[in-house]
Amino acid sequence: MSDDIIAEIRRDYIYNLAKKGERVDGRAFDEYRQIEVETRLIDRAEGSAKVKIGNTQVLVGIKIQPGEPFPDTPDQGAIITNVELAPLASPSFEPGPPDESATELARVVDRGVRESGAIDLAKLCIEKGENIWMVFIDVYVLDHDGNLMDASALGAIAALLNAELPNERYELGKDAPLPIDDLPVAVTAAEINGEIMLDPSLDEELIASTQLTVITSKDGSLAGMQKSGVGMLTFDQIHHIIDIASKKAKEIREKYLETS
Amino acid sequence: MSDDIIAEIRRDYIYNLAKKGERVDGRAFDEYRQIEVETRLIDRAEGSAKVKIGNTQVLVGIKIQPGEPFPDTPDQGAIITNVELAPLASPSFEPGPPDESATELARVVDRGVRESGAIDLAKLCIEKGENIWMVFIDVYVLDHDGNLMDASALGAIAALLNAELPNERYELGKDAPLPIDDLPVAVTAAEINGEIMLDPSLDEELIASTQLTVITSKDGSLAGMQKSGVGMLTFDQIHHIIDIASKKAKEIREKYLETS
Amino acid sequence: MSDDIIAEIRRDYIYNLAKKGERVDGRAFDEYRQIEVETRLIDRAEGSAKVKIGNTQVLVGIKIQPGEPFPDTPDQGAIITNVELAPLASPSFEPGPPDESATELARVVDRGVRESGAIDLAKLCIEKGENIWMVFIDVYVLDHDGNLMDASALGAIAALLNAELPNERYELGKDAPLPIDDLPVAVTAAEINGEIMLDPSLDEELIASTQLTVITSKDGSLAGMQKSGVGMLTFDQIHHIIDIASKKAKEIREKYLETS
Amino acid sequence: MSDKPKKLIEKGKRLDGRKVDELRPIKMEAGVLKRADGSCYMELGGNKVIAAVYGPRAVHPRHLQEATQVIIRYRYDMASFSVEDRKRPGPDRRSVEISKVSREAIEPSIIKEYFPRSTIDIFVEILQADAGTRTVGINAASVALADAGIPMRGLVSSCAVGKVDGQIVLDLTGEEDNYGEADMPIAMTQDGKITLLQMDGHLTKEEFALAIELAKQGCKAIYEVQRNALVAKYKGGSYV
Amino acid sequence: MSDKPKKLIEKGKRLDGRKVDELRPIKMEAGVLKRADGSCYMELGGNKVIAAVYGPRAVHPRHLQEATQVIIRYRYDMASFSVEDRKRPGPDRRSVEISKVSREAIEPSIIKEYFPRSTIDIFVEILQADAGTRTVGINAASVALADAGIPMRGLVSSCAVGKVDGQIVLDLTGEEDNYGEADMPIAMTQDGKITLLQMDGHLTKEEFALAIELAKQGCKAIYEVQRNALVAKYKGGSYV
Amino acid sequence: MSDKPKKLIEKGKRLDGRKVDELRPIKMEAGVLKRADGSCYMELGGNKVIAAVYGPRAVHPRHLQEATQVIIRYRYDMASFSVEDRKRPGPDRRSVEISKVSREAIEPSIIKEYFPRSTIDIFVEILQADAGTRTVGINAASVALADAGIPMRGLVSSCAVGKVDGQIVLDLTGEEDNYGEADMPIAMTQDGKITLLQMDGHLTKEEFALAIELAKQGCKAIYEVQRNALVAKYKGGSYV
Repeated sequence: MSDDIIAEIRRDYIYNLAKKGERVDGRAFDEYRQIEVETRLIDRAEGSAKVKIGNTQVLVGIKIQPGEPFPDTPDQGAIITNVELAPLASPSFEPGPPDESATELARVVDRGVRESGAIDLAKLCIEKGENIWMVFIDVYVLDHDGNLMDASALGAIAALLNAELPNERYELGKDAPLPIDDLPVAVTAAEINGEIMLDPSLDEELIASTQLTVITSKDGSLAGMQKSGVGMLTFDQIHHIIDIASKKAKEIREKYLETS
Repeated sequence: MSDDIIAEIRRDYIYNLAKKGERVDGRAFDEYRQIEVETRLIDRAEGSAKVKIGNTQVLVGIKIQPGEPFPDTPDQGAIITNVELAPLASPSFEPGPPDESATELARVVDRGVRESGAIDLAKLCIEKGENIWMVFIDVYVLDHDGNLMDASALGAIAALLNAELPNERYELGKDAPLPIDDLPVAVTAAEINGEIMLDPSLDEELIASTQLTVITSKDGSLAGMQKSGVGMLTFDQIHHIIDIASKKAKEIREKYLETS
Repeated sequence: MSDDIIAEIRRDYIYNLAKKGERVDGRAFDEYRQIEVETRLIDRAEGSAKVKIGNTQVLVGIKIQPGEPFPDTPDQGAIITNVELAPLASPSFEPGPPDESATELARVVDRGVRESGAIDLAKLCIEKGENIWMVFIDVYVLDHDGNLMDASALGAIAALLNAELPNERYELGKDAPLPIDDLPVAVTAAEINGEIMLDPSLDEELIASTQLTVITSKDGSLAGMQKSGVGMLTFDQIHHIIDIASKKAKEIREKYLETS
Repeated sequence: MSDKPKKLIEKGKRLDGRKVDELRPIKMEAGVLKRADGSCYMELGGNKVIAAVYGPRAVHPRHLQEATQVIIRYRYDMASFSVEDRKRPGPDRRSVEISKVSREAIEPSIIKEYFPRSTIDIFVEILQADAGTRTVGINAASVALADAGIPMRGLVSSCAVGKVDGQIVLDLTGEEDNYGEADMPIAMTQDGKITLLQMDGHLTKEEFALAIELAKQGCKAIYEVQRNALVAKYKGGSYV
Repeated sequence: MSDKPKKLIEKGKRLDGRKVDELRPIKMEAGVLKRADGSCYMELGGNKVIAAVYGPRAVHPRHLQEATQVIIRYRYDMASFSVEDRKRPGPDRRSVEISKVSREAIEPSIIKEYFPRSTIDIFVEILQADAGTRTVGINAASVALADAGIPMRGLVSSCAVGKVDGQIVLDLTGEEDNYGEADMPIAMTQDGKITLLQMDGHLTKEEFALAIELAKQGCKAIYEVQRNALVAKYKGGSYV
Repeated sequence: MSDKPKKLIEKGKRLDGRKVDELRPIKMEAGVLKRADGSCYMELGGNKVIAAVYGPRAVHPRHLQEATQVIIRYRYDMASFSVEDRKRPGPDRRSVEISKVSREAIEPSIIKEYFPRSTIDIFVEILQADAGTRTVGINAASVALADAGIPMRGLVSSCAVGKVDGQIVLDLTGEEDNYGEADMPIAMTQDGKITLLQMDGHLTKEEFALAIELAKQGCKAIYEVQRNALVAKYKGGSYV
């Protein structure tokens, strides 16, 4: 009961701030919290990255091993993306199979890498119809303070960027970097009381009516979108989100991915 | 609580009718509701049939694909029958793994096809010990108004009758009909207040003390039986059920299976 | 509520007895209940044994079949140990996947056989990298009156002792006994009110603060240990348990394993 | 699976020497487990089966209770080593169906109104299987219920009949089941009402009539064994 | 999967003869199931989909209830035989995600405050799949809700747009989806607010603007069909 | 797995240069997570482990509550990329057992009577594994409990001892564990009571006595690190 009252007070407070063009933590509507990207933390993994966005923290590990191709793509490697909402990250995460939010998160990150063409899957074929590289992208959410989507997507591409094909281990020549063709970046906006804010914190997510994630390619084109959450968006809101999201994606890409 | 009272009133009503030789919907004890059979509805399936018995509605799809034989029958095809009590069919069906009723239903339909010898399994061997045809019979219950057993069994055999072995897809020659040797028909009787009624509606099923399903072959012999539900039957009742069930099976077979 | 009161009374009673150096069933602290071992009860199994310790009763069956080796041990057979706390054995056992107690039990029995080197796994290789013997040790607990650990471990080794490699069935020559190198015996002690008692009955287990299982080899060396249960042990208690456990293990080995 | 023998019945004798209307050797003992409220061990030929009963006991959570009668639960389970090829532990579709029809075979004999809001749990473990396990399980379960002191209208007795080499026979072996023409497990109450009836294979109506008469005889013989096991419980006895 | 055809659009015509802004043939009927509180069958090209609604009904256990509004549940499921290679029955990751976004697409149209402590269950079964199943499911579900008499702010209409051979097209077929450059399912309310928006592939901002305008047209056409199906319900009609 | 090296200990030095009674390099930091009530990150050689504590918090459903004391839950989990061959996410038999013995190692240090009807959840995630993960998890969990302000009787410290090349050594590496003769993880309270004791392999009684003395030294050294991490929390610090 008292939880509900606190939730209502928080909602009113954030709503009123939004009307004045302000956010709880003082950010501008199109401003991200501080981003930190660290790579190569896990020696056992073929690639890894830890991403912090404010207090949100995810660790992404890439494992690469040979396997059989899917029947309908005999000459292409495979990407398998998995998100673990580890129970240490939030009081509301429970041990057990992924719920619908974790599943959505994994599938959006997966499509962001796969459908955007970030990895040249044809180069991950070892022997057509017989043997391919399977690239496992495993996202472990360690601390959840909102916007897991952008943190996970950024962690995935950052980890892939430092991943190596373990050719030596399987007597296939020298280790080599993964063939990365694009650097898709996801930017998420929340709609709160008619206002659009980037990088929602957990407090903001809880009261947002809906969110829209926009994934942008190096060439500025849209490489994926996902509306998430009950709630509606007008056409104008969508065009506005796409506008600011593609600008922000460019900044993030230049600062955190193209320097490494 | 009020549910219980309504259930009790309904029970008394049907009991009293039964004493007078009558049923709720005016049918005779050995009369079926209207049966409709439509076939070839699902192009993606190798065979299909929709069966309605009154308001009860099931859709059966047959998928056929090559697979490995079971170790103890290296020269025989395999039949795998599955029943989905889709939650759209009844307020009491829940999403999830099959419960004991769905399992029993699937296994009786399966044995009705397999043990009756309806399909010549030896002709479904592609290469002994290596490769056989696996015939998947998938029953989706869409609307449940009683007597799922007869509807499912009739749908299964009707769908098998129009199924084609997809030889071309696997470069094994021309497509060919499934080798059907028999046309087993299931007829279910319910025991209510000492009376025996064929094709119980859901209302009747809920108050029946027990049911007996009798599967009959083209030659009039018994090809399967299953008593289902707590409750007892006398020897006389069983003999009576077998008598009327085999007559009714002949009618159904002639009308819905031997014309197609 | 009244369950709690009974539990408390029982606890007080056993505690007070312990102070006087006595146990509920009159045994000495280092005395086992009566042990019975029967073998070769299950013709379908390659080996079997039923062990009773007092009212505790477990049935162990050994199944042996060919299979692929694990990648990291291409020239060694495999041991797979499983414990079923069958719901008929106790009002507190539920049908379903093994809980943490059953899992711990299985893993301790497994390590007791595997890590002690009781079976020469190299002799269970049929063809290096291709084909090995897989030895399934399945423990079914039939009646649970405490000390399942010792009963299960004794049943496992007794069943292995009479197990035969089914060479004939797979056309690999004549059947032959399993290559047994050691006869590890598990002895479990419970700590109750500062006192150490061997072979705790269920009543004693329920109030014990913790238990220690010590597995001893034929040559008297320690071949495994597992502390189980919340609670602490002093160094002196541990040394004392090891002392009496290794003596008792020798007695049990001579009486129940080296005669068969 | 070995090849089918030429003849399963020769000069009125079956491969194990039995006549067509003869049961395999039976061993039965009540009260073999300490923790269970009732229990029974039974052998029938190569079948070795143990049944345990717990209850009546309270149902949790409460919304699963029934206000006017006890809930009966029945779990038939095969031990992994009970069959030739190791069976993965736990329920499969076959055991789910058998648990259902076995419960329905047993339930009519229990006076359910005595224990509203409670449950009686029946657990049957097949330690070794040799055709007819469900019927052995029902026989043992019925005795275990009596051993637990559950109020009953009488015992339920069960056996299988079938058709082998064209003849109607009692109590099929595994070989007869595999190569025979029909298999029909039946259970009935003391006063001859059918509580289990399943049939696979092919029977004419006349054969069915013969088969069901043979089943009556079989169940009658089984009933005597059940009764004796309950009587013997008060004198001691040994099992396995 | 067969090889990619050389051209998916030739002289403004697509492989199935449609223009770039044309929907596939549609069939829709409300009230096709007896047990469900509301139901709807819909065909769109090769898609065959049935939706059923149950509720509002009470939530058990009680701690799952919401005090001030109804809980909406949505289950999208593909029949095993709905696709080329048999699909294992039951939910997979794809259907879990589609169920979530479909529920979120439908939920804004329902007046949820009317039924606190209750649930409305929407079940969508894909009987045959041919690209765009989630949009067909949403259309059918919206009509089924109306058929069930659930108080709504209006219908939700849904269709997919995409990019094929460099052109923005309405309502992609399976082939166009596989070999096209982008696929974008959309749903909107009667008054033009977006409730579903997903996109895979590549679109420039200008293409996106074109696509969303085309989607508006598509949804408008779908809306007419939905309305007609509800009107027709009171005159009879046939399905499949 | 690579082949066994000829010697694991040469002239008193182990392959990584350590003496037989020396721990691997340690790094430890408390309070590394924002959402958790308490947390701790620990490195020991190649092990990288993070522990989080939530609670005390209410137990649902209510029938799982204990009237007089808090319920402790402990989940040990290995990240899929923490080991050489990718591990399927989620619990397996190994992690179920380790969770149980780890909980039992930690539980005696918690004053459980303070929070009846509540639960304390301890989550340990192995980010990178290099032998001894359960002991690292216990050390980190104990610090995370203190960081969460849970009332405790003291810290629990844990390390492994074992036998390698015939010698008793402290804190085995993966290689020493694989090719050694015995592995024995131990945990103890500040006042020297044993709360975790497992052993695999072979030890004489004399070797065991030596091993347990070495474990005492190891736990003492670990305890100092744990203490320092808690002190450092109030001065800031960096991790990874």
